Amino acid sequence: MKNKLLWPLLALVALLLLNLIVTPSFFALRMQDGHLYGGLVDVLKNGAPTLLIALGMTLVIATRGIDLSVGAVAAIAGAVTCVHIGTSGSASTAFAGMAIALVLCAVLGLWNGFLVAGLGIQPIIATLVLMTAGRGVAMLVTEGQIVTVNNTAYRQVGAGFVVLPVSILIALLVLGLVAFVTRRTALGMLIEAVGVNPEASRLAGVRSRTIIWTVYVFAAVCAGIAGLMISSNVSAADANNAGLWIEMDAILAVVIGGTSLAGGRYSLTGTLLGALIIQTLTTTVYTIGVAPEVTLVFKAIVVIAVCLVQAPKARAALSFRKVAVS
Amino acid sequence: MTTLAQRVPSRFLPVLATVALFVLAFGVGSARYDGFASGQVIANLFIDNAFLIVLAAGMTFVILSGGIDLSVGSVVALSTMVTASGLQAGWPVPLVIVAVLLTGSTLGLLMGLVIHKFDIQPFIVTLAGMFLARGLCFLISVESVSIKDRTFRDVATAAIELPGGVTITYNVVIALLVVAAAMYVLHRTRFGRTVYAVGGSESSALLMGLPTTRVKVGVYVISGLCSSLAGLLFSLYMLSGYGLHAVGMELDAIAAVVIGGTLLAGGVGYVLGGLAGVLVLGTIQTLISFQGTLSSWWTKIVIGVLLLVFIAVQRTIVRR
Amino acid sequence: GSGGGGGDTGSSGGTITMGFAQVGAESGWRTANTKSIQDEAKTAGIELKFSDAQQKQENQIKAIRSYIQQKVSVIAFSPVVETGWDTVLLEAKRANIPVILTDRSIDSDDTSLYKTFLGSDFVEEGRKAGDWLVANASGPTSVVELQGTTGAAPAIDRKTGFEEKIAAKPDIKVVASQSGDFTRSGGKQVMEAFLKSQPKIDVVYAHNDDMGLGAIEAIKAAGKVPGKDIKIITVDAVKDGMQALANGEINFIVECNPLLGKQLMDLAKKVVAGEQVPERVVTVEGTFTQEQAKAALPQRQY
Amino acid sequence: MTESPPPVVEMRGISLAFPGVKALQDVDFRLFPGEVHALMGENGAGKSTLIKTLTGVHRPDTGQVVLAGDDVAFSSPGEAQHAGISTVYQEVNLCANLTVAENILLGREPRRFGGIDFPAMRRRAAEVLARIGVHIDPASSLGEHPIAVQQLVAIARAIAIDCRVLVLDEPTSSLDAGEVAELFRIMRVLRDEGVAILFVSHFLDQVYEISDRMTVLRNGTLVGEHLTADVDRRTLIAQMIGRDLGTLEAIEHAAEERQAQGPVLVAATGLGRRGAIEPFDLEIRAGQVVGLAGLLGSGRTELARLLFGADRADSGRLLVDGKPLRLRGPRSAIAAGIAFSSEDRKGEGLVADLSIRDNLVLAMQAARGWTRPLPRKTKDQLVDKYLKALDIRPANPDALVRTLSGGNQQKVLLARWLVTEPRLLILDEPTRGIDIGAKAQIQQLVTTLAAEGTAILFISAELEEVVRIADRIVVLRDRRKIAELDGSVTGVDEVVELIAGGATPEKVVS
Ligand SMILES: Nc1ncnc2c1ncn2[C@@H]1O[C@H](COP(=O)(O)OP(=O)(O)OP(=O)(O)O)[C@@H](O)[C@H]1O
Ligand SMILES: Nc1ncnc2c1ncn2[C@@H]1O[C@H](COP(=O)(O)OP(=O)(O)OP(=O)(O)O)[C@@H](O)[C@H]1O
Ligand SMILES: [Mg+2]
Ligand SMILES: [Mg+2]
Repeated sequence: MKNKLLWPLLALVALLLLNLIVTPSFFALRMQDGHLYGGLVDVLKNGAPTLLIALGMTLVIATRGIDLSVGAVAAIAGAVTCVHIGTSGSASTAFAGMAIALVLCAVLGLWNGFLVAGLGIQPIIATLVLMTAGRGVAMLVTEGQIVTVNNTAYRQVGAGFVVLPVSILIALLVLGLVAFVTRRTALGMLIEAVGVNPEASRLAGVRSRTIIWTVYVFAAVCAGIAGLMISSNVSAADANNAGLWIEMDAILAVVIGGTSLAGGRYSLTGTLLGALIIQTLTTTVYTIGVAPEVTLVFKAIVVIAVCLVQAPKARAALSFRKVAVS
Repeated sequence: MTTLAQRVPSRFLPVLATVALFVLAFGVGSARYDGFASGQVIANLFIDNAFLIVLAAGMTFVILSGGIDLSVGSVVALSTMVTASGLQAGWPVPLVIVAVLLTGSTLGLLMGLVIHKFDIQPFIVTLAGMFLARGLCFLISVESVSIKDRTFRDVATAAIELPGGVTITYNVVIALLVVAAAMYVLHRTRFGRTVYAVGGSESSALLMGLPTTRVKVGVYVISGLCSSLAGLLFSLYMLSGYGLHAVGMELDAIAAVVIGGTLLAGGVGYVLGGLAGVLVLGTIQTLISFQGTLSSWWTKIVIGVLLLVFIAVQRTIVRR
Repeated sequence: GSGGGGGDTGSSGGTITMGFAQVGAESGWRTANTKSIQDEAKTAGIELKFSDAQQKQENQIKAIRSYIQQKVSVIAFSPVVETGWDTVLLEAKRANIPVILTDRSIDSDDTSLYKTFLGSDFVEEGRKAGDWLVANASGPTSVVELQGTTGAAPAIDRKTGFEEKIAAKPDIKVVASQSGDFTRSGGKQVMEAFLKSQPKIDVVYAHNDDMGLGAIEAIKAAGKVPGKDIKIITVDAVKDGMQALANGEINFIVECNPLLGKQLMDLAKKVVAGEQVPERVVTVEGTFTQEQAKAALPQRQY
Repeated sequence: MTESPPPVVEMRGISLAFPGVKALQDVDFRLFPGEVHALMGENGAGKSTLIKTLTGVHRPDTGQVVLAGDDVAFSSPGEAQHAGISTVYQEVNLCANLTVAENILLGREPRRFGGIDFPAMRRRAAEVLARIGVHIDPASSLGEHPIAVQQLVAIARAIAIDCRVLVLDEPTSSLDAGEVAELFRIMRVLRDEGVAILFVSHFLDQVYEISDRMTVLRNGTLVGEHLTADVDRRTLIAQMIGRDLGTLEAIEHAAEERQAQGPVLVAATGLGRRGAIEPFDLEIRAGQVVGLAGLLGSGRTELARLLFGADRADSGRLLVDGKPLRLRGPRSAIAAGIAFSSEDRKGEGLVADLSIRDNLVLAMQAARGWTRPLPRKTKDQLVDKYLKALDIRPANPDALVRTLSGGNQQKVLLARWLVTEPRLLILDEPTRGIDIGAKAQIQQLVTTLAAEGTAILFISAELEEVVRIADRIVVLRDRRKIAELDGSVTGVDEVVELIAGGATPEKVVS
């Protein structure tokens, strides 16, 4: 397992080095107004929402599912909170708004879980419903406008700093929490069992439905927190664009991290690396000045390169060595 | 005979359920809106979705084999771009068509080879393919390019009269031919049956001595070919090439296929299901535009709700 | 009410039915545009069939086709892209339904496909932004550009117009240009990266207010003062942008007016009545400096 | 089959290592035309691996494969098949989503006008199936059939082509006597036509009945090659396990002692499910072993699944400890102390991508819920205990179950349920693919468990086993319970007669 993560890690390092070569100051860190400031910090800060969503997605994918609705859920969370805050500047209003939003997200997760585990609808279609309708709901909440707020407490979630960006601290906290919960309880093993062989798990008495329900709720709550970060980062809720296509980034992060879309074994650390790789890639495009019209080609090449170095078969073919048996 | 009667429905149930729902939705539309119950509305459903029908047919192959192809929307865009800029540069129409179809199939072939030879998940490879194809569009031109070629325009605007005053376009004919061809290949040829086998269990198919490599790569070539053909139809439909055409169309295609009862895990499903799925999505849109009073957000919500109603009802019918 | 419909007016007797195919609701600007059209239709007594194309041209075409099917009296729409409208507009022409373009024209040799075009000129907006910079820049000036969605018409045209004007002054250089997808987060992320990779930034030119607002956040986070250390030019003049302009965080905004409703309804009535209308109706649009913004802000509707 | 013809297959110095396991070390193997050659060895000895090396699934690290005088290195099973090697692999490797006919003929379908000729295909499939005495609808989907039927379909696929080498890896593990006889008849016909047949089975009776020669593997090494007539069972077993143990005695004495039985634990009255099994009555007492006998498709598995709640009953009721129990699914059954080890270990039993440890504790952990994980130490103790008790190899708790040999997988599945210490243990073909040593152990285990008060429902295609172990034998035919016999006084013949015979009056002995 550890060995498997070596390659994504190398890919990440290579990308960062590319930045260093083009922009020598990329790794430079300085303290400014009591917090760290620099290119790496930006990668962490901006990567936090993708990371969070990818964490939720990892568990969903481990059960053989997929959740396309996370982007819409993120938009709803931001919209609800900003509309609740309105013109208020008070911290308590902000917290109340966020609490309402997250509870709502949990409900949306329950809904996805109901469609998948209750009605037995294929996850991709089940969550497509919320992906479409959810964005409509977010726009309904904001009436199609970008709702701007001016609330210092709310700003902290996405743009605040406690030396490091608050957003990455939150994301890492959630990562730690999930890692702890899935390893220290039997949840991780049961999720994998359900993902690898649902029928065998059912006959072994595993509560597959509850587990599926749990992961969708978790994914939705993660998406909610990510939505708060996205909206808080610019102090505004943009129902239409917040979290647009982030589900694709999140799935990509999970897959780059070595988790198979066919379900089963998953790696949270892999997902962390995957999310960082994706964010670094985006930042790289901006920093090294790739022209917008070639951005996509550049991304395509990097993604394939990252995958090729990871694939044992490709490495074997490239180095003309027989696959080593250790 | 009774066994036949019992078996056929259970296998075709998802497709039949989708078709039944489509008919039902159409009935509701006719009852509610003036002018809905006309042959032309049905014909328009085909005219407006011909490219999606072709995409869904190609996607069916990939999904049946247990894979997924996210690149199709971008390949459609790339095809429109190649068509438009080729024609603008004065290439003859047949050359343009060949170039487009070759581009699509080659991309499919490359993706298939990478997926198979290096054992990388289809999701990533085709996502990279999606980036690449759209990126290539922008490399050709960031602006949209009009198609002014006479032949193209004539074909695009030609109307084929059907009995009852209903007209369709050549696109529809091509799309239906593609569906027929896809059905033939999937159900009547060794390749097609092997697609099902690989989707059912790849390791078993391998141990059964079936040519899994050919199939696993082949489905992506077919999907690439279908995407570029869909791109040609799209060029005819839009008479323009543009890098932002068909954004997110891969999701529509996947959704149509899955709504039609095909299992994303592979091995189970029919091309006709994909066709029915496209018609369902099209009907939802038609219903909404006939309603004509929905705000942007209610449009999204209603699309979601109608989608839910369709799949939930279909699910209950299939489960019995 | 309208003066009496043409012979081809739809089934609903005397009243005019308009089919309007909107692009989507991708920005606050668009939402304001939609709202204006819906409100004015009500005021003018025109029955409005509205559809949202979710940013997809093919959906717009489908909607137009369904309007033809429903025999509306007039069709209006904002084409996202210039190209690709001939087929469906030909169908409308065959069905004798007049067409009005709003917001943007189409690229067709056959001008008989539509009656008139009502809307702004994106290239002109870029030129206005360029003019202001040329007039206000002194010495070598490094500009960073926040582009709209790659390939989108406003992005291409606002870039073109701007470049056309600043070419006059070799001192002014666009040192970096990147797409921020017309969104605040996009603008902020790109600006953050620019602030680290560019040694000197004097001016930000953003293709819309939202990206400019995002850039302001990034500039503040870098410990600089937006509007002073780094000057900001944007396009649109939505309310949040005007507020920032009034606050001195933005230096100049080129207006792009979404409130086309009233003009559109007037044109529609004329077209349906068979009256002659000009082929091109330009919307009245201005520019705002910080002082003008302070004055105009209280009356802004969107 | 004597000296004259050269071997059709010759494997020389084959070695193959998997991470952590040397599966084959310098193995030589010869297969002659016109012989049935048994490949013998304990679970995990390397039989299946040797076969897969022959057919191009694995590439050997060293050594060469010679087919009819030519060096070959197949890179896929397809190539081997083209070269005339037809194989039935150990686990059923067919596509459940296709029809029976397609599974038999895929890759060589009859064609007409360039397309597949389905009517002709169904006809051909029906013919091939008829050859081995199976009469099912070739157009039915494979997944509808029980594992034994699937095994027969796999055999049908293998004999549907003209081949010069036929490889059968434990083809008989789920079959009952009738099917085995049919298979052997076909094998003899093919052998007489000059086909070389490689046969793997843990049933010594079958091996002695059909094979001409045998090769014995132990721990991945070759330990002997004999004419079947030259070795007796004792020597063979000694060679396979590497020790001379009283294994045979153990088997023969497995079920001598019968204990006094406890109170009625589970009682079903009128329990049934339409299309699966007709309503039946059944009582199982604590400490009692109830055997289920019946032909393929007689409904044994269905009966077991109803008791476990894997399928919902649509009539009748179930009493546990005299109290009615509504089974809403396996969970409620497990909560009531019922365990069910499925015959389909690949599909319904194991979680192939998880480790031995996780598979072992899965049922127990599921019963506790995810919030109460088994402490690491308890887990390790349990795993340790059962790895030893059932002699699971490799004894590495972290090995993925997918990489285990068939027999060892079966042991893991059994262990999973033993861990839960059930009150009623339903064993559907628990000895499928298990070698004789382990089989004796398992039978011993069943007796011991019964002696300790566990009720056991025992299903096996091997009638002798059922008769030997069971206190009572329930006989099923055509999805109906037709008789209940006293196990201690019943012989195999009597049961066979009941199973096969016409209308036998219901007779119940308690
Ligand atoms: N893919 C694999 N990865 C790792 N180890 C493997 C793999 N396949 C087989 N092995 C190991 O190779 C050894 C031989 O296994 P094999 O399946 O050949 O045994 P077998 O003789 O067929 O046993 P059985 O009678 O139980 O089927 C076992 O120890 C098994 O764990
Ligand atoms: N003679 C037969 N040969 C092959 N399959 C049969 C035969 N008769 C019935 N079947 C199939 O057997 C299935 C019922 O199997 P069931 O699981 O009840 O059998 P079983 O008694 O448990 O046998 P096994 O223990 O081998 O699984 C049905 O799907 C039916 O199609
Ligand atoms: Mg084996
Ligand atoms: Mg059975």
